[in-house]
Amino acid sequence: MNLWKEFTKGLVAENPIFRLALSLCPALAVTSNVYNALGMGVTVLFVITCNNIVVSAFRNVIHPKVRVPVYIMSIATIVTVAMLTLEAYLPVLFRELGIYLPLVVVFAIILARAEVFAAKNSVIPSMIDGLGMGVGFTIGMVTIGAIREIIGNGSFFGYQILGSWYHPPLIIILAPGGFIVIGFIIGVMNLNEKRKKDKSEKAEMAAGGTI
Amino acid sequence: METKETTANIQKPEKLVITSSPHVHNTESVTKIMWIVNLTLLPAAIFSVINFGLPALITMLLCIAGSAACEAAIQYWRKVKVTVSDGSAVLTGLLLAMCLPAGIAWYVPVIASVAAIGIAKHTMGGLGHNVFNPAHIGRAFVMASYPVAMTTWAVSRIGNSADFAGAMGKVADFDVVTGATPLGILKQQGYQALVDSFGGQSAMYKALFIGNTGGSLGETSAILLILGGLVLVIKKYIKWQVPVVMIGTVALFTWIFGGKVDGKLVYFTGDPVLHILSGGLIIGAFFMATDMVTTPLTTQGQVLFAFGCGLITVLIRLYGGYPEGVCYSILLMNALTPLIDRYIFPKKFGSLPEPVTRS
Amino acid sequence: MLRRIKGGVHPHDEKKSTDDKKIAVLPLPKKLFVPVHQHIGQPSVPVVKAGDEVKKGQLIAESADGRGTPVHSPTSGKVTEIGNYPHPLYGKSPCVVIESDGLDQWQEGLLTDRSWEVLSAAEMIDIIFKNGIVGMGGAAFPTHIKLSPPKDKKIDTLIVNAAECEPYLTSDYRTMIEYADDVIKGTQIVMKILGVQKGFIGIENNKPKAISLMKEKCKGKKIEVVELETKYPQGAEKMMIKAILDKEVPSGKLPMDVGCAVQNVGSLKAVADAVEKNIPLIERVVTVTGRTVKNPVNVMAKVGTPFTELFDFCGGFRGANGKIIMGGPMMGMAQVSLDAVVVKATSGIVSIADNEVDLKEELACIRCGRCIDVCTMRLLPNVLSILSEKGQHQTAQTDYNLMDCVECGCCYYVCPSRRNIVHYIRQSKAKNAMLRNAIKTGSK
Amino acid sequence: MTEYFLLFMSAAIVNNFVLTRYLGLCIFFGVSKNYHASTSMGLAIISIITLSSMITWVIEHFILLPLGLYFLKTIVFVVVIAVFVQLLEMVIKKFMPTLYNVWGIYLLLVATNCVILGVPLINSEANFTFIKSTVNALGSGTGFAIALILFASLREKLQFSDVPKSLDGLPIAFILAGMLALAFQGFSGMIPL
Repeated sequence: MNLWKEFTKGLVAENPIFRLALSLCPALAVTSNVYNALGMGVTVLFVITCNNIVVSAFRNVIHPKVRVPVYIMSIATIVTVAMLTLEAYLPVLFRELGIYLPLVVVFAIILARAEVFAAKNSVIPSMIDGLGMGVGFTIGMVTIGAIREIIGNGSFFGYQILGSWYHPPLIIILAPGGFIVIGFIIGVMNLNEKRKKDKSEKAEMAAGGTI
Repeated sequence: METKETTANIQKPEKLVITSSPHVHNTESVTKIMWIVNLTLLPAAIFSVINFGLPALITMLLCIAGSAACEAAIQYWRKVKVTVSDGSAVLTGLLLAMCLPAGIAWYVPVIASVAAIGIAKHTMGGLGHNVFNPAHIGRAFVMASYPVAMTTWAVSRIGNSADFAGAMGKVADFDVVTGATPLGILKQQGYQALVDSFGGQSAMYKALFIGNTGGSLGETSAILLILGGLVLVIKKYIKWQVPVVMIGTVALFTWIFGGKVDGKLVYFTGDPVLHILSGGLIIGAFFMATDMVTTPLTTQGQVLFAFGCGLITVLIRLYGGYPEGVCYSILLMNALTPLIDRYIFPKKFGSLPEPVTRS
Repeated sequence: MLRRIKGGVHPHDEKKSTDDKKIAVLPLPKKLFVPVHQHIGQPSVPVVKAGDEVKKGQLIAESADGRGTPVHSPTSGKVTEIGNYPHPLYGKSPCVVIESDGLDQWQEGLLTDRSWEVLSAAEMIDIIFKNGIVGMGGAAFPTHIKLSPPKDKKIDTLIVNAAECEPYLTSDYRTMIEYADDVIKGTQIVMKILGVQKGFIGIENNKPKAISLMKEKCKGKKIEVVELETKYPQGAEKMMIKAILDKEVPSGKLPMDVGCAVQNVGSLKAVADAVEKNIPLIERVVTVTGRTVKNPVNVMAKVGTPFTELFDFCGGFRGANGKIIMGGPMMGMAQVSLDAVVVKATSGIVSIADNEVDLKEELACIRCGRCIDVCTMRLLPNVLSILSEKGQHQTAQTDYNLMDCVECGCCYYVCPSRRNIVHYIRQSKAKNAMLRNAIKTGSK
Repeated sequence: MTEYFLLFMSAAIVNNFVLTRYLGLCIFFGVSKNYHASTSMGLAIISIITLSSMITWVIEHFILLPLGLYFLKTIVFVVVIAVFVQLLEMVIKKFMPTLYNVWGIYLLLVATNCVILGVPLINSEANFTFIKSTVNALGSGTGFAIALILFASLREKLQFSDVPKSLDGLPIAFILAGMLALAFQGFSGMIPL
């Protein structure tokens, strides 16, 4: 099994936010600045990887009928650990993420990876899969966070990068702006994909023409 | 009877157009409708320039140019026919300008027009496909983005100068004196303060009716907007029920719930005239709630729509965080439009009386 | 009191150029191309062959299944061939080509002089069938079928459709003015056949002369003349019933389901001729008009006369033609060539000038709702057109009453986006019919 | 009474779950393609959210707090809700098969969802009384249902639109939600809580 492939599929091709449209709530709620987005991304990365390892390790022990409750228990435990850690070491971030932190438990992406991948694969690929998905999630979060923070606040990681000439439209960091920004990001991704497809189709047509 | 020796010798037409019936059409077209609506808005627009001076004109031009340019750019990029000349983008720009304060910083109208045309209209596929009123999306977009700039109102020149001619002389004056809108004063300081600021109730009504008060470009002159709206009603471009119901609803509910004595609600003591004449109600009722694309299809549906607009307007004006709610009320009812259309439609012919015979 | 329907449109009626013109008689054409397919349903079968001599009024084609109508020779002469020639409705269709001998000689046994009052209903229906009478308002539905309703349908009212709501056309109007007695007689005959006690003649108020004439002629005859507001499509059967009796024919049902029969003025004149004089339906009044026609006329034209002859009679054209339409401009059929011929359903031929033809680009629906306001069937035409555009023909039928559309064309007439909604609806209907056939044949 | 009414309206409209708090978006975007599905889903959400917030309140105040197990809140809530929904599903399947046919799949979809877990957590954070928790849950559920049904009807209308290819599907749904949220901004500040 190609581990590198398992890792990279989560980055773009099966990106949890833009492609699978899972875990949309945090993608909107905590991406009004890059810092929070990164914090949430890393938390999810941690949870998803740990959970994949746990599920995969016990996959032969768990009775299929009770698997979902067991997965939830496992996720909830890991999330609680992560929460207590954050509360102790990064209290500001903990407060900023607020209710969305315990809600990591019910992020569809985590349960989905456990069900789709970890329950059927051995520990190492499951871990890699979790890492890939987690990194993909984090990349997505940071992308959205960066775009929203730069446009909506003129800053990046809290540093004012655009001068005073720039009058940021506040709405981008509010709820409506969040929806619209994500919509356009996915739109641009679709456009890119279509271009690539058109190109390859054209190439194929050209190749077909010469034969 | 005589037999003709030869068959007909007329010149046969070289080409005939073949289409399926019908073969005749009246003279209406989308382009005509849009430009006529633009024209009916023109008196109020000109008045706002007289009232607020050159900054109003600049805001208006920025909005119109921004909308038209944005539409042209998107259509050029999408490789579809550029339809700026049909007047719908210009109308959006003009309506948008009517919702903005005069002399607002240049980037606000530009961003608003891009939001109106780029986000509200063309993401859905252009004219006829949009779900929300583009001009109002543009306004709500900048309202949330630049709350301070959007609530810094220019003060009427006519109201401050002794006479109309004096105001005309000041049109070219660039300085914008800022003040509050009647509804803003009402929200923050109460009814009595508002009446005092005009120096009496009848003076207030007169000022509101003619339009020499503060506010956004299209919020001021009730009379010119009503005249424009009447033209549309007479030309049957809009249905009279819509503005009547919307304004009536606002009047009714503000009369019932709008009155406060010593900070306590007393029923049936509100001032409906104030609420009708101030803010964007008139322009909203005649020009926005009647927008064909984003309102229900049937007359009954449109009446329901207008009632909802009136109700939400009153809710926001009396209890909401914003002094003015017409814009949001129309957007919210736009969102309800598909639901209204789903449940209110004409009953097909022959379904009213029970069939006389059953086979 | 003026009666009217809700909805509908009021196009400029354009009747001025012909409404005062007496019905002229067309010179006998040299060749007549008589289509054997002249009614809704299966084409009739020719009973003559090339080389046969025929007399005026002689049977030349017979109904194949008894449900169609026979066709008669419009003049005397020789059958030269039976071949495919342009038909105004069905493209190319089999025609009996008759070369006129110029004598215009009647077949023996016709031109009788009998009184309708002595004949029984069954006899009269048989006469009407044998003389090939169809609805002459445009639908060409065989009259004898319309006059023999199933036993369980009780018909109590006859409505004479004299609305002529289509713009340009004046053939019914002239028929009423010049053959008033025949029309009334036809009405009485049909009333007797159906056994009804009450007759109405619905005339739009842009024909005041016809109204006063008919009122005078109808005195003491159990026939009431009803004045209608001028409005299209009031001449549609269901609308006529709605306007006069305020009854709505349920969807998918026929006028007989609300106890009504509706007959066109021209058909009634033909009925009177057939019953009293035993004259088959071989000629009819045709309005030839339009802005490019030099001298617009009402003309008594024989079935099978090529349009070229008619336009020749009018002195030809002035200016460039855009469309030639058989029937009125709202529901008529645009013609491919001028070689098409007059059929029993040809109420008029209208030319539309080149600069009148509206070929503006179709835009997206802007949901203005005008089509809904004018739709007399109370449908949502714009939604139907969008569904058709998006290929959701089935949804249109199940959820939006596609099949109730009568294709009157009011929706297109008022559409500011110039969407040819009727065309979209026809496409949907055709697609659904194809699908039904596919299912039927598939299940067999 | 007014207090409860305001709380309800606040949860349902002013601080709408989806449009201002970004909760339940997966369902919001997932189910809203079909109008009828969205109405069923809306009803399912309202009932489950209310019942589960009642149960969790009881557990929190009678078990977790007295035993000092507050830090286990998340785990306990999740498990309790999951078990409860599972039970509810079984009961409905057994006794109301017709209802199950309409609702069944939605019940399971709802079981692990941020809306259902979010409301008890918000209640617990705000330290609401039992009645207030229930009202808040009812309001939140209603708000979610309103947004969902509105959104579904809007998306069905969009099927007739000529949306650019690259924006078709999820992107336009997001943009539409953004505009809907923009419209809901009009209610902001209406009920100061």
